[in-house]
Amino acid sequence: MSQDYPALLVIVPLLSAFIISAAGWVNKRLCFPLSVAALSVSAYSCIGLLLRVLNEGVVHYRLGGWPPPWGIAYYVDYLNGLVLCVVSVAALINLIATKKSIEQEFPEKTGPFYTLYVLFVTGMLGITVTGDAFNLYVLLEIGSITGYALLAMGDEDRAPLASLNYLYMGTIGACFYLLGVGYLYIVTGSLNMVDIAHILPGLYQSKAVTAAFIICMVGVWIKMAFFPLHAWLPNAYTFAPSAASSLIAPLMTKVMIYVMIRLILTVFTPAFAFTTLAVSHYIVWLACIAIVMGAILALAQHDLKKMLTYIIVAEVGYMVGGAWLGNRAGMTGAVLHIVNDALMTLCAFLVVCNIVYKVRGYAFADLKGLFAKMPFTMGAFVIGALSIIGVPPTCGFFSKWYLILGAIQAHHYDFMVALLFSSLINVVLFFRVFEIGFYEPFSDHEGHEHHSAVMAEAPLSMLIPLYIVTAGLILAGLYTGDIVNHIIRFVIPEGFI
Amino acid sequence: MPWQLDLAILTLVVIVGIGAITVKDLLGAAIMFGAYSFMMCLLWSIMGAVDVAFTEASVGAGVSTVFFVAAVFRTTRRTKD
Amino acid sequence: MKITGLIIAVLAGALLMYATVDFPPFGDPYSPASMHVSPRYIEKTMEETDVPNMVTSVLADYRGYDTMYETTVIFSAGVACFFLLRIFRRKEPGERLYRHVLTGVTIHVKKGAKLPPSDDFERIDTAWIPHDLIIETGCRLLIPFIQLFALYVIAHGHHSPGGGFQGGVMLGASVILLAISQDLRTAVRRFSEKVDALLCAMGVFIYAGTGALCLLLGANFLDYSALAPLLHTDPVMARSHGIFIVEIGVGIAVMATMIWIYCNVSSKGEYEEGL
Amino acid sequence: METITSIRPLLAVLVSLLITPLLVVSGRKPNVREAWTFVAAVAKFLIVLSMLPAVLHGTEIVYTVVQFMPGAAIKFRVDALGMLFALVSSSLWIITSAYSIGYMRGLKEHGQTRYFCYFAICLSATIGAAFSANLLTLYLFYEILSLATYPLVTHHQDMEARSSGRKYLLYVVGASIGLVLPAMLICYDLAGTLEFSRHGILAGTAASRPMLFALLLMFVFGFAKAAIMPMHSWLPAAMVAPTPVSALLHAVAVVKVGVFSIVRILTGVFGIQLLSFFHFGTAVCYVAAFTILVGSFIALSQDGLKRRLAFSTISQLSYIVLGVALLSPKGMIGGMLHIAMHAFGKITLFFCAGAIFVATGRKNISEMVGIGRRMPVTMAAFFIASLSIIGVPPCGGFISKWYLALGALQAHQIGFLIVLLFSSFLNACYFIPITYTAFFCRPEEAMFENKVQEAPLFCVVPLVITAIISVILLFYPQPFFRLASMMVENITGM
Amino acid sequence: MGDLVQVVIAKYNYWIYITLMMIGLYAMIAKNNLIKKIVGMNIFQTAIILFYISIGMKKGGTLPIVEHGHGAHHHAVHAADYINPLPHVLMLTAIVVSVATLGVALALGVKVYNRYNTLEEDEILAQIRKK
Repeated sequence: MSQDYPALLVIVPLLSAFIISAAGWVNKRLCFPLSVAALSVSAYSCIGLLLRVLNEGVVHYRLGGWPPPWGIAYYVDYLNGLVLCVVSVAALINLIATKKSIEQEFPEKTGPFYTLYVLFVTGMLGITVTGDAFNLYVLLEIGSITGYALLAMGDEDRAPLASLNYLYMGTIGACFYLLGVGYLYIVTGSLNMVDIAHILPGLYQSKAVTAAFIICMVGVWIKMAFFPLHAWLPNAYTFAPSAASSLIAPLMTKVMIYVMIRLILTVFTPAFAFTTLAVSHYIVWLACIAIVMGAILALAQHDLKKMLTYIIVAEVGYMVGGAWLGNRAGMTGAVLHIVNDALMTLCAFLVVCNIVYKVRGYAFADLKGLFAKMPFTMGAFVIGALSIIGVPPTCGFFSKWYLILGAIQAHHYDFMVALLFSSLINVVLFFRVFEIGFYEPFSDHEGHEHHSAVMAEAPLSMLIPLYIVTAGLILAGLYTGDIVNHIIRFVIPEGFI
Repeated sequence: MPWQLDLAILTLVVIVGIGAITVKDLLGAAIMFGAYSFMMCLLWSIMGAVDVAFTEASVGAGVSTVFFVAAVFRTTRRTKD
Repeated sequence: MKITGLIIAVLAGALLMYATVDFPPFGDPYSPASMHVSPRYIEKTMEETDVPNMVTSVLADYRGYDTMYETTVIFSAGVACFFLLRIFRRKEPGERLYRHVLTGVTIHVKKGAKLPPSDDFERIDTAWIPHDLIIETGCRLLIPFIQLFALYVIAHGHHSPGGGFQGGVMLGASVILLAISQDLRTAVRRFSEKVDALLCAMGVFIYAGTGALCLLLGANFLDYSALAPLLHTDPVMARSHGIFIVEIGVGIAVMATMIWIYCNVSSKGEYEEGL
Repeated sequence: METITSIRPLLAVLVSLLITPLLVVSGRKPNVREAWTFVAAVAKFLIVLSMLPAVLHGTEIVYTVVQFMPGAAIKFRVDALGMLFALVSSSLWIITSAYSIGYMRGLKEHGQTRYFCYFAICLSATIGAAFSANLLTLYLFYEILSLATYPLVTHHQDMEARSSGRKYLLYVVGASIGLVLPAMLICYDLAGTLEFSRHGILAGTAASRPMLFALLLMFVFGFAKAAIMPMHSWLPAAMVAPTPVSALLHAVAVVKVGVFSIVRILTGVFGIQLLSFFHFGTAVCYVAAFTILVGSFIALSQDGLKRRLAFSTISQLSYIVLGVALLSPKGMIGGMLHIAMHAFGKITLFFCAGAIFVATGRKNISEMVGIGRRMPVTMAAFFIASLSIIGVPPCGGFISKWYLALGALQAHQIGFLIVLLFSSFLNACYFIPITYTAFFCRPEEAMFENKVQEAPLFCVVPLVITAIISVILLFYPQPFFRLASMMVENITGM
Repeated sequence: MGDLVQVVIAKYNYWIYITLMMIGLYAMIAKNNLIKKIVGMNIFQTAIILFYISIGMKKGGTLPIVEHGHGAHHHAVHAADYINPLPHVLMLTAIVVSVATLGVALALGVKVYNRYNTLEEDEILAQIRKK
């Protein structure tokens, strides 16, 4: 059983997706438990897989029984073991947390919604677990297509157009990635990541490899909304249904960051990425711009959700910059931030989900007196905000710690300044929200303003998962040492200063 | 396969492709796109990729075009560019 | 906007052009791409999978895992279109339209009024829906042959070009042709939405289920040779049969999805009046 | 110096943190709630006290909660300085809780449960900072304190509170994230550890002089709670808070944590040798001296009682910094003692201000002519406390200032001696008139009709106690004196 | 002249695919009409498919189907005789992906049109701004 974890963690949600879509035609109420069951199995096997990796090292799995490079092989090491756990657990928690809001927003389309939900998670898991460059593209498309559909069903006015723009950009990104794989294939003749990595060193000087690298990077950056290519993200996530945005916002960008790191570390080996083409400095500067611009644009927003989306843009800058600092601390920070940022974003968007569920809006004007109205939700929001700001002992502090440390060791003080700047901006952003929730009187539908608003808290089924995530924020912070020493340390290849 | 024919079709493909995105009528664009796909299919069968050509003929030139036509029928033919 | 588009396009083009310098010349039989991985597919396909058509064997066996997800992509596209467009509310029109089949006369029936029960009348959505005997009959005659050929393509994918996708698309196209030549309502009456959706799910399920079956039989996922005991053949033939099974699954899934997408797009999800 | 491992430091931190859920639960029943507060306060004090003998015997109590990376952990170490500070704040919490009961109920404030909860959290953070064994832990509790104080400062939830809350955050959190965090990381990059050591973290590292000086400035101004000019202006603004908050937080906890952090930085991170070698101490002394004088001058011109106290606080805090930065043993003893002495004196003054406000609703000094006749006890306590701040017998303030002066002499810094004396004179100038007009004015000038009486007992008793303590501290400065001198011996190795 | 022709033939496919891709890319970025963008998107994807197929091409290679299929197991098969099937397989996937994307894109386009009664992006944005 346990040797099949790599297959199970993708296959179970995949198969159950078809069952769910069939069940949707028979009885809608079956969909939710089926999805929960599927994702639980998947999460269970992800964790089991990570434990196996911790015990035995890298895990290989041959699909169809064909040896690589002829068949498609899974290649699970510490990096994607960790990311797999984050993705599956986050998806499961979000699924449970948003049940009510889904029922509220899609009374009659729960069947297809859950199908697409599970398929999206399948795509994300597949991207993370696969060791085959082309397989990654196919799964990327699954994740994208389901994502477009999920995001498009929100605000009737804006969501479809935003999602369509996302589709254009996303397709360009995916096609660029595919093209890069083609360039690799034409010079190496292989599609298996590890195999390519073995063949490449002879070809570092080839223009085709350089071009392949650039194209792949651009494609991945489009998908992760790295600053100059971020235009699709804010609208797409803002106008999306809250359940969908709280699913996609934490996972999509992080998984793409993972893909970037995988490309750097495994496919085109650090020697090529950092030494042969010396572009890392420019990319770090780009990341600085991304961080600063993300923070400033977030400052200009007038509703909570959009503000958060721009914060995501800034966070992407964190991770790209950290990964491209080219030293151990920076890479550690980037990988650690994948985990932490997934948790933080999930927490923040679940809060938005609760607010929308109760208040039916996420503009700043709708947040008045919310501390009195939904104290527990806002309590979780405060923790999440502190984590995004980077206040110890929440996890956000420690990834920032490693990133800044990496910046100092690489003498990229510009990156350090950018990080600190965005932290300060985050303080302003979130305390502005707190002030609105804390000072401004809650005005009910009759327009009566009174401070002591009647407490109208979200149902427990939404609060408990939210608090699990919040606890996760603090625990991830307290156990940073273990995560780094037992997992991330092995992610980074030897010889990496 | 004589390379002249190959070249000729390749050039034709480019022409049809440009036509597909420049014609000022969406229905026309859809049909042009169908033609483009068909050219492609021809090209690939020349290059020996029979399966791909087959698929492109049925999917690209066939169903995709029908989808386009259906969508245009449901929306509008008018376009400014 | 146009300028930026032009600049970006030109820049990207320049980059790609620049890279082509290091490509092996077009059609070089000894390029790395042809030397490293693919020879095994070409040389071993007969003895390992007993499928002469390498494309089919690679598609459904060596890289069958990709193909499963490719089918899943189609499936998710179908679900996505349904999720995006389908409108369930039945808006009852003020008057219903019936056409007398033989004469083609269109009858407007006010709300509440009844029509004498007979087969001579068929419900239509809009008065403009054409009623062209030649086209209808022609397509009716054509469709069975299309479907027959599609089935052949699926079945004969091992030895000749074609396989699940092509056949499935053609099956779907035949139903779409019906919907175009008559109207959507007719097509949906033959091939109801629910059946469509279930088939769509079932097709992919057959594929993934076959893989899972191999998993249950102790082999790796999608390792058809594990099916040998069930099929009472040697592992190689088992692979061949396994390929055939999944091709059928692909065919069903693709057919159903094509119809599903068409129905939703062409009727804005109302399942009325179609193209 | 032997060390023992014990969980007591963690308990001392957690006890008031764990009480908060109980406070929330019993929010409906005020008496139960306040009972819990008292339980927590006493428990905390006892735990701290239980560690005193060990510390006095020269042992250090250490406890590592969680290790993040080599050299950076959440770790507690109870040494003399931390113990001194912990004793002060935990003992004063008991008194303040009593006082705040009287104050809050006297004014029928809203959101009292919230108030007490955040109060408890603040105390946890204060004790945590006092016992922190490394820079990371110190930073952690410093941040928690800053954020937990925000709801207290803005307790009234009106526009004024909002604006001053903003100012508070801007200065305190902004400075700590913008200056302390990078400085800490640079330290970690240089030294590879953040553990405070008696020679200083940076002692052995190959850091250039300008680099070190930049670090020093980042730290000194980064810990903006110490209100060293120009980072001071949050403190007067934060006086919108209810008086007990001002009393405990702005006379004891918050500002003292700032000063405490700076003392830690000077002694534990840089180390005496390094500072004296590069003459950094003198630089800090100049900043402190500037703050002392300017603060006192501004205080002279303030009419609002609490604002005058605030500026007095600003200048008094710099006494501590000055004393330690003199780098002479006596000066350091004086500085550390001043933490305690000033705490007792200043909290009494704030209590009096609050009591007056509760009883009469007046905030400005110009409106308090003749108040002494109506509230003799309060004003008597006020007088004693002001003597303590000025630094004349029979009050504890005398000892600390005496040692500060000696320290200045010992360091051959006559200029700073003059600064100290002159500023004491200024203190007298802005404190004595208040008491004078309060007692000695002609009856027809008195601004109070007969019905004005003393504030409720809950308000009066605490301020009497603190006043008495600040007198006692002159004659019995132990154990504070012992702790301070131990710490100095430990640092200087003399 | 002759060698020039050779060079042209050697790289012509690649150049053409790049041209097509750029046409598609330009259409996706610069065109204002949503459906036009979708057409551009498909051209873009097809161009990449053309690129892959060109990779697989072999001079003197025949269709990737083993001749006289069964009963010929002993008959040795030389890789050089057959066109490389792998790119074909990948591109079958890519074609299907592109039609799936096309379906979703068209569905979204129809949805947008239902709401705004136009497919011109600038007009839609103008309507949004008016609100």
